[in-house]
Amino acid sequence: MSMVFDLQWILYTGAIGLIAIGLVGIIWSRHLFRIILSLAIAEAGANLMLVIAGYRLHGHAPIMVAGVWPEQMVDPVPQAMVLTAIVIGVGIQALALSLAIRVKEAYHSLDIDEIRAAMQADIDAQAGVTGDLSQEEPSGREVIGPTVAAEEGRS
Amino acid sequence: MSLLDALLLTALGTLIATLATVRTRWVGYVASLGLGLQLLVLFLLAPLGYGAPAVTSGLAWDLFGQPLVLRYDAMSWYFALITLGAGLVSSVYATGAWSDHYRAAGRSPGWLQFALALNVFTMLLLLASGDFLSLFIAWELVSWASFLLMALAAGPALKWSLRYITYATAGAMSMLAALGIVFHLTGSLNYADFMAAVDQWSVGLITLLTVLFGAGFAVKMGILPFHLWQAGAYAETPGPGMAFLGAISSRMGLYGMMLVWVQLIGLIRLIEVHIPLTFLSLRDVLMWIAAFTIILPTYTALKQNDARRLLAWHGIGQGGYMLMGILSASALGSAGGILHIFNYATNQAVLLLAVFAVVYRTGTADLNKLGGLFTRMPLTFVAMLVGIIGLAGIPPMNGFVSKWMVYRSLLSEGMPLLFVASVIGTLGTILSVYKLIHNTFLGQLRLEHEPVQEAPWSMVIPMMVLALIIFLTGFMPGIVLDWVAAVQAAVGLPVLPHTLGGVADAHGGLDMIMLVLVLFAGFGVSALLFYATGRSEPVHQLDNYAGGHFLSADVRYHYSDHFYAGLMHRIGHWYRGSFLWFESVVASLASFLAQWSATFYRLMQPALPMLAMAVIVLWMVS
Amino acid sequence: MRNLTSPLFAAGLAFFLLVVVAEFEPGAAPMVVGQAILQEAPETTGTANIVTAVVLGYRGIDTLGEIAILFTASLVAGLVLERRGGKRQAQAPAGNVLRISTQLLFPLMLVIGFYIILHGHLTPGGGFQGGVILAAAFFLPLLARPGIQVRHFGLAVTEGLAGSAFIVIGLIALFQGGAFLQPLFGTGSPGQLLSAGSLPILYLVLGLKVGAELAGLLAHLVYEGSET
Amino acid sequence: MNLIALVVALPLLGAFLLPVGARSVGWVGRLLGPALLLLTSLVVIVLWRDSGGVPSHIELGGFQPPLGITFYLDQLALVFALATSLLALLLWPHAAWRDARVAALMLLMVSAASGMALSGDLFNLYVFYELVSVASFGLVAAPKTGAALAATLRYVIISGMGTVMALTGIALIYTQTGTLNLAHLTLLSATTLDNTLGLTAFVLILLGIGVKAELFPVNIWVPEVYATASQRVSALLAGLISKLAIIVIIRLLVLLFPQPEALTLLLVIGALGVLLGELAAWHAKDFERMLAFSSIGQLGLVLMAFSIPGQAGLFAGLAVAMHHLIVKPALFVLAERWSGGFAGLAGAGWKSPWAAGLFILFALSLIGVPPLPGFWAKLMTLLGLLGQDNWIYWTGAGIILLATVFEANYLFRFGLGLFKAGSESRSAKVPVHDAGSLGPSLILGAVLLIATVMITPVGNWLAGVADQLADRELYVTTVLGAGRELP
Repeated sequence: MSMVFDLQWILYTGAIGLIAIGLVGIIWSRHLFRIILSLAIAEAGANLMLVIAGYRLHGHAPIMVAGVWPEQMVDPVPQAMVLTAIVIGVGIQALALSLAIRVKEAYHSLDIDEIRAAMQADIDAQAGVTGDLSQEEPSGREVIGPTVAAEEGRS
Repeated sequence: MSLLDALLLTALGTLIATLATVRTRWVGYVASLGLGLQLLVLFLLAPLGYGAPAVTSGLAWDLFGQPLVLRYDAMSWYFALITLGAGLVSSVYATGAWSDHYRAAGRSPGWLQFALALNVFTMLLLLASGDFLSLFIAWELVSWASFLLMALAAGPALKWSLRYITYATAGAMSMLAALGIVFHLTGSLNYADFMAAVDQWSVGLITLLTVLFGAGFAVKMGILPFHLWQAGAYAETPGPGMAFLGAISSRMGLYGMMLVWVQLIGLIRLIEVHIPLTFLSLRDVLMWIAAFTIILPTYTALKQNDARRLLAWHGIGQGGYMLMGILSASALGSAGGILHIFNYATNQAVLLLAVFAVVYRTGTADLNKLGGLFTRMPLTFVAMLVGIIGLAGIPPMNGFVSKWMVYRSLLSEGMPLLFVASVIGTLGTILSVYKLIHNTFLGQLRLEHEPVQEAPWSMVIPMMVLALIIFLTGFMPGIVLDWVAAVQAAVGLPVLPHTLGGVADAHGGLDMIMLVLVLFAGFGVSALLFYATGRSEPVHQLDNYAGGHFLSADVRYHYSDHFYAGLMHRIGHWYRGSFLWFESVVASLASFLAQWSATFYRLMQPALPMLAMAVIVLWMVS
Repeated sequence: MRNLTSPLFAAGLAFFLLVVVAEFEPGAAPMVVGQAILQEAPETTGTANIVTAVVLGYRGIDTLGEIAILFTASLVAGLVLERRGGKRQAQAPAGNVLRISTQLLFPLMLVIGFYIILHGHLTPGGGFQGGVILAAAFFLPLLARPGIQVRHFGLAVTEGLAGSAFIVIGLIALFQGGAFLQPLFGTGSPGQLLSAGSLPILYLVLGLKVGAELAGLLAHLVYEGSET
Repeated sequence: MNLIALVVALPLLGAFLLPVGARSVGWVGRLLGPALLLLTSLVVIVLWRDSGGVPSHIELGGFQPPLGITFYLDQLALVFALATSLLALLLWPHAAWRDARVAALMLLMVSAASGMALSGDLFNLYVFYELVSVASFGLVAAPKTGAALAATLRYVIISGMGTVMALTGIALIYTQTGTLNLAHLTLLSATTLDNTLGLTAFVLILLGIGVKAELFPVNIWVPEVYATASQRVSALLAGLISKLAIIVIIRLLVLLFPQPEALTLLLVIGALGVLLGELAAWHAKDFERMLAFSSIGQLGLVLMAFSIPGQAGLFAGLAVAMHHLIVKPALFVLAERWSGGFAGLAGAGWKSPWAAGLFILFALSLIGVPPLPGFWAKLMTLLGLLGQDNWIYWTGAGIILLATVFEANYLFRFGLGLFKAGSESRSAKVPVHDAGSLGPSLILGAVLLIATVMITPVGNWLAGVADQLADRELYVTTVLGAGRELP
């Protein structure tokens, strides 16, 4: 590992840092809106990483003008990719936000844990089963087969 | 096309014909006819039973470079004979009056016949398997075919068959593991390659393969500790189906053991394997397992109050005798074990058919609700009497021969403790079969059974045929011993010298013809004395008194509840249900893990995937 | 659970970051395909802006997928947010400053948007950037007069037809014996407004589609999403 | 061969036009989608016949491979493109007949799924993957109940994280190689990706795309989404989309990441998926979630099969995957009428014997009962795993065997429960299957039985597909040509 702190190195660290911040935010937050924002930050980090991949120190924009040779330009491919990635990210965020709006209406909460609990209860009720983790009805019973009546099966 | 092809194709044809007629009334005749045809073809193959070289099927084909071989040798023929015999008898029994009864109860006799034919077909296929792959395929087919037969009755049978299939799948997976290991080691699944390689393998490997294959077969046999499914699952199977399953289905496990342990690995290798820290060899351990399989289920049978369950539990114990005999590796003992397969099948079949004849007439198999039927169903009584004499191992029936051979070999091979264990088992057998016949046929007839009549002919004839076979093969065991000797030769066991009357041995053989003649001479003398003195006088069973009171028909004096109360007072507290406890421990543990997994999916945040990723990457980088 | 895993995870991630960064060679990443495209693109596509050549030419199918994603997102947002019946509450209009400056800005933004779209093959910019500006232009009136009715059908027609035009142009190339999405109409002379064959047309439909979709998305979020 | 682009383009065109067209002409919305799917299936079949099984490639936009995007058409890609169209046709959701937007989402998903099967470009794969994701969000949210929306939201968040990871992985690869074309990457991988960084990129892509493939740590969305979405959508996601994601992962693995550690990673993740999935399925008390967990387990099995080194592993993995591709959608279709808890379904089998029979057939094949195809797939997997001289692989085999016991138990607890005599009042409410609701299952069941009978030709064909998949040289020479000078 080289200890040269050149620009490239710092940029990569920054991009990965953004990803890390975003991912930690997704985990740490319980508030839905913060989670979605953290997702946006993480996506920004990933996009940054992509665009750095094509960057050259002192490079020129990849546009043909007089006096700039292709050898001096930066890589155009990551730029095209990052354009795509950004648009995809926007789409997903818009989707998440519109879902969040409706979920808030359905469960009157933006706390992801409360939403999850309410959702599980909904699913269980719809399937007509009692809570999956009920302590009153241990699931171990009758899983192998019948429990044999005391006098007939003992050996 | 060889005769073996003809046999398998006939079986397949029977299956298809049964399926085609499954909703009609003559499905039973179709099935019986088909099974009869199969038996006929098997008789054409009879030279196999006397040691002719193995017959290979032309149906073999390649799957992914692995040839599937089908072939019959003496052992296959012997087992196939019992299978087809039991199948035919059950099918005939299920055809006549019984099927009307069954249909009236809202069930479909057609599906029962189909399930029977399917069982027979898959078993014939299993017996034909000539390599590990076809062995496993046929094994699974047999398992699921008997599952179908068990589940047919619906109701409580569903739960028991679920239990069975869980055990059976566990066993099959164990076999599959062994299969994979064999393939890894030899690069093929042929028996020949296996036998060529087995000599170089280490003791640990031999033990592993013995146990993995054995566990699969042991589940089917109901060998301890895999026996818990069997009694209930069999008892809930519809009548003739249970007779078939009880007579032969479990023995497919024994076939597998003989094939893998005896023929392929060789008992010598098992004897060479010493279990560390003990003075036992692997073979000894297996024999002790067999001994406990004799004792525990037999004494469990003693406590049953349902005739079907009593016989089913009992059947588990009898498997132990066969296994013990075969594992003794001597000519006499192994012949006894192999012979007992035949004898037991006939005994168990006739007993179950008799029990279901009683059920047919009275509607119950509860031993506390029967009694005194001797006067109403004398032929059924005779059939059952023959069966229990055979099962208990008393001359002149065939059960005596095989048990005598096993005992004698245990003694002569120097295994007195095992001998004691099996004698204890036999004691339990005698006690429990006595309970069966006493509570059913002897004693006082219940009022509601006054109008009961003898079972219909369609049911009596199969019983009588079986009873005759039991007596004949007891009188002249040499008939069967010929086949047994061929089996011994086929699997590489020492061959027993035998005569038509029994065992030829310089140090005291067995001549059943002589013995039976002497016995009957004794009977004749006693009868002569009995009738000549003229001291007896027949009386009505209510022309009697007890405790100073005259009896009337509405007073119950038939002693059946708490049978063997005195004995139970002594040994009752030894019944601990340890295996049930063990099973429930395993189930609870699995349940705990399952709950944990479900919770994982229910409660987990997206955090965990991230954490997992970080951990995985760290692990890989470092 | 969360309190336990978060610090653990953060530590794991930090370590991961260090390891990854330590693996990097100092200096720039290799420029393999990019260099080849830089050399070749002006002749094969006739664009001065090489990024445009990549977006519409070399990676045209990516762009098609991308607008499909945007289209899907707006479709799903509409599906999720759509409310049957129920009138929306009228909201108070915005202040004078906003309303008047909106009216001033609207034509300007339209012009800028179309300029950026149409010069996408020459200068920085293109369909996406211009499309976003167009969307903003149509979105401004919504901010100024919140009660205004959005004509979703018009937007749907625009985005549907624009998207189809993109594919149809691609299919024309395919059925003329070329490959799907192959640029048509020659290259022209790079640097001219009318150059680069069909790429400016693609960028135009792209811009319209992106504009319509983003406007529709925003309108959905503003109206259908508002609490009642 | 260029016509294969129609498989992607036509459904996309249809999807763009549907929301507009359906408003003006009502029947367009109802018929356009299935008609397009029929057309694309025909295109694939014709092209497949013409190809004669030899792989080829097309250049989108007419740009030469390492520069432009290519589609790679080997048998695997074609069979999945075909399966996509056919399964979507078979499982065309009821909602799609009524709502043109749902139909459009289906078309979008089909288009992107075919693109995923065909694409030969790393970033293009990612784009199609995202399109599949977004379309599937819409499809699973379509019931619009609170639970469905909440489940979708959680699904979106997990997928979003996956996106970030996959994108980071792609960026890492690009920084090392400077190219995105898979064939070109294959050439460069030996020198540039055979290191820790390459492995990290693989892990990131694995976890990213693994969200759709229901891989162990990132599959927590599965049970809740399948329980709330419409069963046909669940069928498509569990049956088709998950397999496509796995195929993409495997293609990347074969071409780009020759590290043995990657295989071990697959094995471990797969084993955990099998174990947790099957255990949780054993615990489940309603049909949909049982199927969802079972699907997690089965995909773990697929992954374990693919972790076997060499062609044998690819063969086994493809076999397990194709088997599950047929069986799981059929089971989900059965769940349409038999939705909900086990208790409510007691005795349902008496009322719909055909449905019960189909369930038992599929259950037997899932467990791996010979001679059904599931047995051969499982056997190949086990022989492959036990064939490695490595304790991890042996442990994996043990886990599969153990899980099979659980599988047999829970599948037949359900199957036998169908024949439990329910009380009269309850069985009166038991839903009954009719020909319409059984149709897709019957067709898939017939396919399964045909495969059972023709197991040898099917197996040989699959082995050929696996050979093509394993052949890196073939991929490179097909796409880049032999001896061409590359940048």
